[in-house]
Amino acid sequence: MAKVKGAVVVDIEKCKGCGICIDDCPTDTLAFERAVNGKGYHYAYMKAPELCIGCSNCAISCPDTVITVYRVKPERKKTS
Amino acid sequence: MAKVKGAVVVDIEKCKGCGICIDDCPTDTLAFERAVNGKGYHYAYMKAPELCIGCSNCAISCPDTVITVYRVKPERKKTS
Amino acid sequence: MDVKEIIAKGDLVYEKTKVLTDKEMHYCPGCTHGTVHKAIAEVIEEMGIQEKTIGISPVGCSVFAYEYLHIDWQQAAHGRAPALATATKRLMPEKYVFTYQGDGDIASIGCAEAIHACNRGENILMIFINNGIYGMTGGQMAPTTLDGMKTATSPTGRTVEQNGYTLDLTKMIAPLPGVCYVARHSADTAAATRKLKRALKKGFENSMKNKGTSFVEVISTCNSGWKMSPVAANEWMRENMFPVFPLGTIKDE
Amino acid sequence: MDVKEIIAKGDLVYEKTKVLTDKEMHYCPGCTHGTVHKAIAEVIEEMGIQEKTIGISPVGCSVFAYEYLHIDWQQAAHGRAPALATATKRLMPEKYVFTYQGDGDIASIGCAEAIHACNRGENILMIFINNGIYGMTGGQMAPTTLDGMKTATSPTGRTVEQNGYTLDLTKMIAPLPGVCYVARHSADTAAATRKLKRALKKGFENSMKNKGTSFVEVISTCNSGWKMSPVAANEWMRENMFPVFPLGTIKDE
Amino acid sequence: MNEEIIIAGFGGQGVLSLGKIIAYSGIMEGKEVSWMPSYGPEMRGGTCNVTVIISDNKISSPVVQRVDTAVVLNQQALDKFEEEVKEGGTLIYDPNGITRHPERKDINIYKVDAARLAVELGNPKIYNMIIMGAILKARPILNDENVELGLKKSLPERHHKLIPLNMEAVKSGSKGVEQVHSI
Amino acid sequence: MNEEIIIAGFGGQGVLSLGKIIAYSGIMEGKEVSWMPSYGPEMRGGTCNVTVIISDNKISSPVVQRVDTAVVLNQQALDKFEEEVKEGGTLIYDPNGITRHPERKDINIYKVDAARLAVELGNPKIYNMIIMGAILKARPILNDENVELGLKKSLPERHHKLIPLNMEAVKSGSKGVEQVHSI
Amino acid sequence: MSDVKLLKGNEVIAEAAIRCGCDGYFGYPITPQSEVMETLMERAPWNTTGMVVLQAESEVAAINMVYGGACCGKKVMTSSSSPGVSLKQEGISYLCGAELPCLIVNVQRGGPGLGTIQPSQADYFQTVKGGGHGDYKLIVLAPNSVQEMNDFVDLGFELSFKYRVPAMILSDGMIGQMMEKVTLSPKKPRRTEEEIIKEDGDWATTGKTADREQNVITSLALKAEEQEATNLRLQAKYKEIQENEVRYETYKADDAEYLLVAFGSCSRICSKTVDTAREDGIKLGMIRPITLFPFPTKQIKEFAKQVKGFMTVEMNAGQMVEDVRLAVNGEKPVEFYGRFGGIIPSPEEIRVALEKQLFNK
Amino acid sequence: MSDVKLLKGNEVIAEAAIRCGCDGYFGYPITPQSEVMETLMERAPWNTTGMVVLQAESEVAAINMVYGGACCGKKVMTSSSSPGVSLKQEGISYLCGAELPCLIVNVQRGGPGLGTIQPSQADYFQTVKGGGHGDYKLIVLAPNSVQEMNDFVDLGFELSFKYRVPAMILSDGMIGQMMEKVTLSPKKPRRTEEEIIKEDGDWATTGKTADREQNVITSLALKAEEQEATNLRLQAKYKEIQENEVRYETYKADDAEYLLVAFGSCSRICSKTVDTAREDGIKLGMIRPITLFPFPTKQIKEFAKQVKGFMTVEMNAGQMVEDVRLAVNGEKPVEFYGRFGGIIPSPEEIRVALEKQLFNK
Ligand SMILES: Cc1ncc(C[n+]2csc(CCOP(=O)(O)OP(=O)(O)O)c2C)c(N)n1
Ligand SMILES: Cc1ncc(C[n+]2csc(CCOP(=O)(O)OP(=O)(O)O)c2C)c(N)n1
Ligand code: SF4
Ligand code: SF4
Ligand code: SF4
Ligand code: SF4
Ligand code: SF4
Ligand code: SF4
Ligand SMILES: [Mg+2]
Ligand SMILES: [Mg+2]
Repeated sequence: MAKVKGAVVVDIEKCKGCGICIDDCPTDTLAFERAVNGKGYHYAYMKAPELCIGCSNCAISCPDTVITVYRVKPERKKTS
Repeated sequence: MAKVKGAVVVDIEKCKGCGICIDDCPTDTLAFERAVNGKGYHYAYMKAPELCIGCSNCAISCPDTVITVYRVKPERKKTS
Repeated sequence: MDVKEIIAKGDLVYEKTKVLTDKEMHYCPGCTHGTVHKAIAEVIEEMGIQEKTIGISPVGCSVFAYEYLHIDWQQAAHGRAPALATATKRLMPEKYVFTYQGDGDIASIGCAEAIHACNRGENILMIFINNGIYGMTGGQMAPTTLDGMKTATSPTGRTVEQNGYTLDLTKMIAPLPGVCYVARHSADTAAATRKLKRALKKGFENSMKNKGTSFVEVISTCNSGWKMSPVAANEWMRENMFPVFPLGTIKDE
Repeated sequence: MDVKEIIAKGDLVYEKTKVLTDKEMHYCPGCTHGTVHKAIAEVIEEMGIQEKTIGISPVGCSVFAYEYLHIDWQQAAHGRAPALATATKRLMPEKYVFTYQGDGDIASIGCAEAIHACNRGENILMIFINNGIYGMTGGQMAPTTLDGMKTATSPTGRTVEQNGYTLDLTKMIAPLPGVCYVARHSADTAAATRKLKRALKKGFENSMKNKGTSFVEVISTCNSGWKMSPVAANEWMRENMFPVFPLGTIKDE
Repeated sequence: MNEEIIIAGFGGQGVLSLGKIIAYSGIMEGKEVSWMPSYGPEMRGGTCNVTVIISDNKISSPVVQRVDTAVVLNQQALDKFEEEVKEGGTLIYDPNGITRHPERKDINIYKVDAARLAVELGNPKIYNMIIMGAILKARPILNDENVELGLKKSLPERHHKLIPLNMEAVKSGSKGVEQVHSI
Repeated sequence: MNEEIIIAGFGGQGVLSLGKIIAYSGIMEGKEVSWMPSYGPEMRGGTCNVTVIISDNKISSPVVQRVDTAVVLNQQALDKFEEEVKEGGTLIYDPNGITRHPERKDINIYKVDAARLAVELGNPKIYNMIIMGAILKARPILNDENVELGLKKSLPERHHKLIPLNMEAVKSGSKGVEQVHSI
Repeated sequence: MSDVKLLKGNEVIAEAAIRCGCDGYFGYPITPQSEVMETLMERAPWNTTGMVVLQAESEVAAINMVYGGACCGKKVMTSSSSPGVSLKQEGISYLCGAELPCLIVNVQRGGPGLGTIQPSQADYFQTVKGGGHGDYKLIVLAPNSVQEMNDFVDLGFELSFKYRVPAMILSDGMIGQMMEKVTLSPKKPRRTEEEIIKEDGDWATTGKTADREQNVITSLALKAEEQEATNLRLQAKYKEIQENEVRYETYKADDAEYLLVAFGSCSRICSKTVDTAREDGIKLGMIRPITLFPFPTKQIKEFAKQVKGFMTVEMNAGQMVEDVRLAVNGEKPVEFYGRFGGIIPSPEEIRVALEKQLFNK
Repeated sequence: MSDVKLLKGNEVIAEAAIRCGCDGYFGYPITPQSEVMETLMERAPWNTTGMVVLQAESEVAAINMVYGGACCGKKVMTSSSSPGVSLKQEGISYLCGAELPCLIVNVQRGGPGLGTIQPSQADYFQTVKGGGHGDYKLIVLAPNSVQEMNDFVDLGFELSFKYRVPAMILSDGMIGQMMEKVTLSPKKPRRTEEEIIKEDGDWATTGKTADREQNVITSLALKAEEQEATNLRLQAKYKEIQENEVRYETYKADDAEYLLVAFGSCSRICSKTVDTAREDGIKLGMIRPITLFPFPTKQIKEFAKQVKGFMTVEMNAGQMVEDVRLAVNGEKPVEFYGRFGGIIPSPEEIRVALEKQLFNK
């Protein structure tokens, strides 16, 4: 079975750089960005986008709910 | 063994006629007096003094602690 | 040998302890408060701790406990006796400090203070007079009122739907690690009162051994509030309250 | 397929529920309050009860919960949320009523109100955020603070001698007959949060079935108060709090 | 007309409800009335009392220092309230259990052995209506019909069948009361 | 002399203790001082500020509407306090993370890249003493000895060994600060 | 005549609550007011009007239940007596801060502390000046008869909802315990949710329907500016209330040379003093503030032109007298006579005090 | 100079408590005064003086712990801020009724309700008139500097023990949170039981020894006569306090034509207004009541002869102004200027208010 592929969008300006999402991602997709956002936080970003499986863990565990998750299902992938 | 003999003194004016002592006497020594005291209560008295064994139950269970108990011990009785 | 002779010649085997004052108790005839006062007074006398005992009286019929027990007393606001006792014992650790509280006082308005004193393990003795009703204010429902029981604020009988469940505070606090000793007694008979005295004594002793909080509940009557004769109230209590609040030692550590 | 493509062409599988407002939460980075808010909001959305849900917020960091959850809210005095909820639910039985309280709020000052609401079996959901500290006021000790834990009012670590024992309120209320459902969860991972959501849902459902009080405790972090990074706080919680406050369903009747 | 009455006795003697019936009867006469109990912590068997005022005019205070009529039903009540009767006023008492009888010479004194009369009527519950009869005889300030109306008003519907018995008790009290001192 | 200073930045930047050191240094100069923090619910990373006043005279209010000197250490602080500097006053800022730089023309503006300097000195904890150095350069109201004394007073005994390092940081700040606008 | 009943003041509070469509009562027993809840429990209105009656675990819980009920736009109330009302102070301050309507009854007894259960008026300051924290006011109604115990329940709710300011009936053990003739109000149904919205606006927490924003009841404002805005709004309301809602009563005051000022129980005693003084040819009158806030300041000020002096009579150490002095502002002497701790002054002793403190001075 | 420290007002309360031999502190966290307990916990005086420090489960518990400790004749205290102090009102009334000495600190914040945590003076009425039930008074000290936060702890205890009336330090978030120079008091040891008896008499509940009768601390009197006796005793004490313990301060008042009246924080701001007005040749002065009860009524009355008018400046809607008006009794205008909800007025706006309300009128 083909692997699910996912992607997340972090609302950078709203991210507080707490790292909870990074910790909770099963695939180590995420990391802190070196740069800081307007609030001075090192926000989360997809360091290894290829690893994301779109499981939504990061989004669910993000206390500030600033992550949106997308996923391409295997069957869809086939068609594409 | 000779039976212990007892006697109680009820402070009549302080008795509230609740009947707890009467209920708790193991020998049915006590009863309510027909007459009332100054407060209007039928106070407790030794209706059957011969039955009293000086066990102090009445005195201990009296909520107002108005009973004093005396007892003659068997050996004493012998001497008398 | 007749009565007079026995009195004259016999041994005095029971008289009122000197720790009780000569004041006439204001309690209704047959009220359990009187018996428990006596039990406490006798324990204080037997332990020889009259000079070192501080009582904290509640708001409730026993608000006047200080009139009857000849020791130093603090009269607390409704429900707050455990707070007073906490400060008193901590500031004077060499003293025996006990609270004396009704069920309305300890289980309703003073629930938080009671639980927190127990949880802190204050080295005090808490005496809880559970007569299932608010005696002093004229017989209103208490948290400990039995289901179906009629009171001034449950005139057709307490219902779970409106008033919730009969609260067993003692069961609730017993598991707390701060509490070293929990016992439930009654004072309806001399035998029961003798047992109660042993429990109270243990409580006082624990408090000086810094073992934590000792908690003694006395299942009691309020014949006035229940609208029964004193003797009938005792019977009703044995029949109806003992099953809900079973007597015995619940914890002894 | 690269990220942009997935976003453009893929399915949206997770986005913020509309029951959460767009306001930026004032909570510290990584604070559990945010995650629990989300969980509640999602349950409300999934159950379709936004129009019928009334939240009661406490005094504590979550005093501003009303800024984030787009439902009607009452902001209670410190510790009194269960009293507000009692009246609200009894006056509007067709509504879903829940309280949201911190550990200082519910286990310290509001202990009596919490216990009595539970004992009456009010048909409400009580959510108890236990982060072992007073977050809002700057990290003072709570009744739930672990033994040895350093806080602003136990700077060298909480001691039993001075402060008594860590209070397990949930364990205390679970046996009450008025309480139908008691569960303890966390919100440190997505997995935990999913479980928490199921518990919250059950609580809401119970309240409409008039089964009594549902009580859901969330073992939480206060990384600010604990002076740790958010991730370290989660780890500390798992290592130190879970053993004292074990997760799981404690009662389900 | 302005009659200030105090009724005092044990809790169980129906003192408060007697006061209420008197007050209701006063209303039936078209008067202003007030009824003010002593209140305090519960104490069964303790003495309680009620002050009833019936007046042509608005009543200022429902409590008064001195009364026109005192109805005392036990020793404590007698000891306390004998003094509070105004000069020329009336004292009514039940001699049952009384060891020190009233001594004042400047008031009218009536005695009614209501406890005994109640036993005779076979119902201790109507004790207080016997007292009512005694009051009406000693101080005829209310007429009988209004008393019956007052009784009706103060009793719950389900007890209305007891009214005849009560009115009989009133009669018995009126008949049984005797004046032991008059000024 | 009457100098009103506000220092504002993130909680972790040592804003409050910097204020305290300045105030203590003022005391060492024999001045009256006051120190007033913004206070509120805990919010890590939130902006906090402290107002310090050093004066020859008794200080009436420890909070002021407008200040002589504003020291701003993040964007939020800059946005909020640039306006509050009195005409002719002084603004000192750390450009790190700043996207909108100060714009006023009627005040003296200084810039100190304290974050970088702290890294250079190998200790992020002395960040606030670098700022101290910048302040002393821009507004030489305190002399160095008194600052050292003030530092000593405000540090617990066990940290006194860190004083030389701190004073070095002060020097580095004084050296590193640059005036970007003068009136 | 058939509608006239003989009832205790406390009982009447309960009857009036049911009749005026009260939605909920939350209380805790305390003498001398326990009959309020007892009567409600006896009447069991939950079977008839649907009114909720609940014995709370404490006064603190009770006032916070009132807060919760008031948030829902419901007519909710509590009653207590002095020590119990002290415990409610935080809750009362919250109710005021959140601008919630409700009715609180204080059947005062003597204090301070546990004190005595006899009648007193010693909670005037607590009630009128603010026993809780912050700048707030209650609408305070002081009944002096059992009839007014009836009337002020409905009036209290009405004013409270009109201004969204809690109303307090400041009664005492005498009015609470005594029976008098009373004509009970006609029965009104409880309001439906729609009626509440129509009459009072859509501010209550009844569930955020799709057609409106969320409703939030709170008294919190972290920023001082916001809090000041709240305070200013409250003060403006209080001013409006002061202008529109003053209620008072005079007795033989038109030609009076001296004026007694008394509220509640004391005003009844004073009326007797007035009568006997008049019999002796003394031109004594009385003014009785019915609303203690808003206080009849203007009216008393007006009388200051006419009379030679005032004397307030209170069952306390002198509390309302301050408001009378503030009204009179030095224009005429304002004396005080009081009894304490549960003692009700007699008309005669008031007369003596008048002679000593006012007439012969 | 070596003894001068830079400390927060709240910290100083804690330091002063330890130094003056305080026996026990019982508190509950609340902003803006949590540093009091935090500092005590940091100092851990139980290891040095033996002082007990306990975080209570609530403000209600805390004040009742104070009650218990005070019963023992100990120097005990609590501190809180406005909402927390409201919760203490029943306890405070009990303390007064039982005539117990103790110290209560209120670091006020804006209300009503949860309000704001910014400084306020809106609890003047609650503190001075009586937030609890019954006729009672507290000895109220209003510090306007960190130094006075130190000084008034000892003074508060001293006065409180002297009269057996609870003392209150009425401070606010500004004084509590700010740091200033302070000279801490010299250290006094805690008193032994014998010293307590020697200094204060043998009334405390320390155990009924054979040589004395039982000691009972209560505020209960079922009979109205007994309660009245208690009230009369209290009133007599308050009179004595009013006569002997008034403390106030004037600033450039000797030749003043106008007088500002302000307490606590506001008095600091006003002193600046006085200075700038004087620069402009306006004869403005200030009187600062230091004790709010006893209030410097006589002194203000005296000034009424000298000045053209008064203005009180308060961080509330106008509370102390009533006591000033009662003192001035209409002789001169008494104006009020206030800010609310946590806003501290500026010297400039006070000047503007003076111009508008007083000078140009
Ligand atoms: C704050 C406060 N609330 C209520 C009361 C009235 N009150 C006096 S005693 C009491 C309850 C007494 O019941 P309980 O504690 O069971 O004692 P009992 O009289 O039954 O022994 C109440 C509610 C009060 N004095 N103070
Ligand atoms: C009556 C009262 N007492 C104290 C406070 C101060 N206070 C605000 S929040 C809080 C405790 C918060 O702790 P918790 O309930 O655990 O919530 P958290 O902030 O940790 O989520 C306290 C004591 C208050 N606002 N009101
Ligand atoms: S969706 Fe899952 S895999 Fe992708 S970043 Fe988030 S947690 Fe990691
Ligand atoms: S969990 Fe949320 S706030 Fe925290 S770092 Fe990740 S995206 Fe940012
Ligand atoms: S002493 Fe014992 S036997 Fe004698 S009367 Fe008392 S209970 Fe009965
Ligand atoms: S128990 Fe005591 S009070 Fe009761 S009847 Fe017996 S002697 Fe009398
Ligand atoms: S009312 Fe009840 S508890 Fe109180 S004295 Fe009477 S019987 Fe005892
Ligand atoms: S202080 Fe603690 S509980 Fe409060 S927002 Fe910060 S992390 Fe959360
Ligand atoms: Mg009871
Ligand atoms: Mg917490």
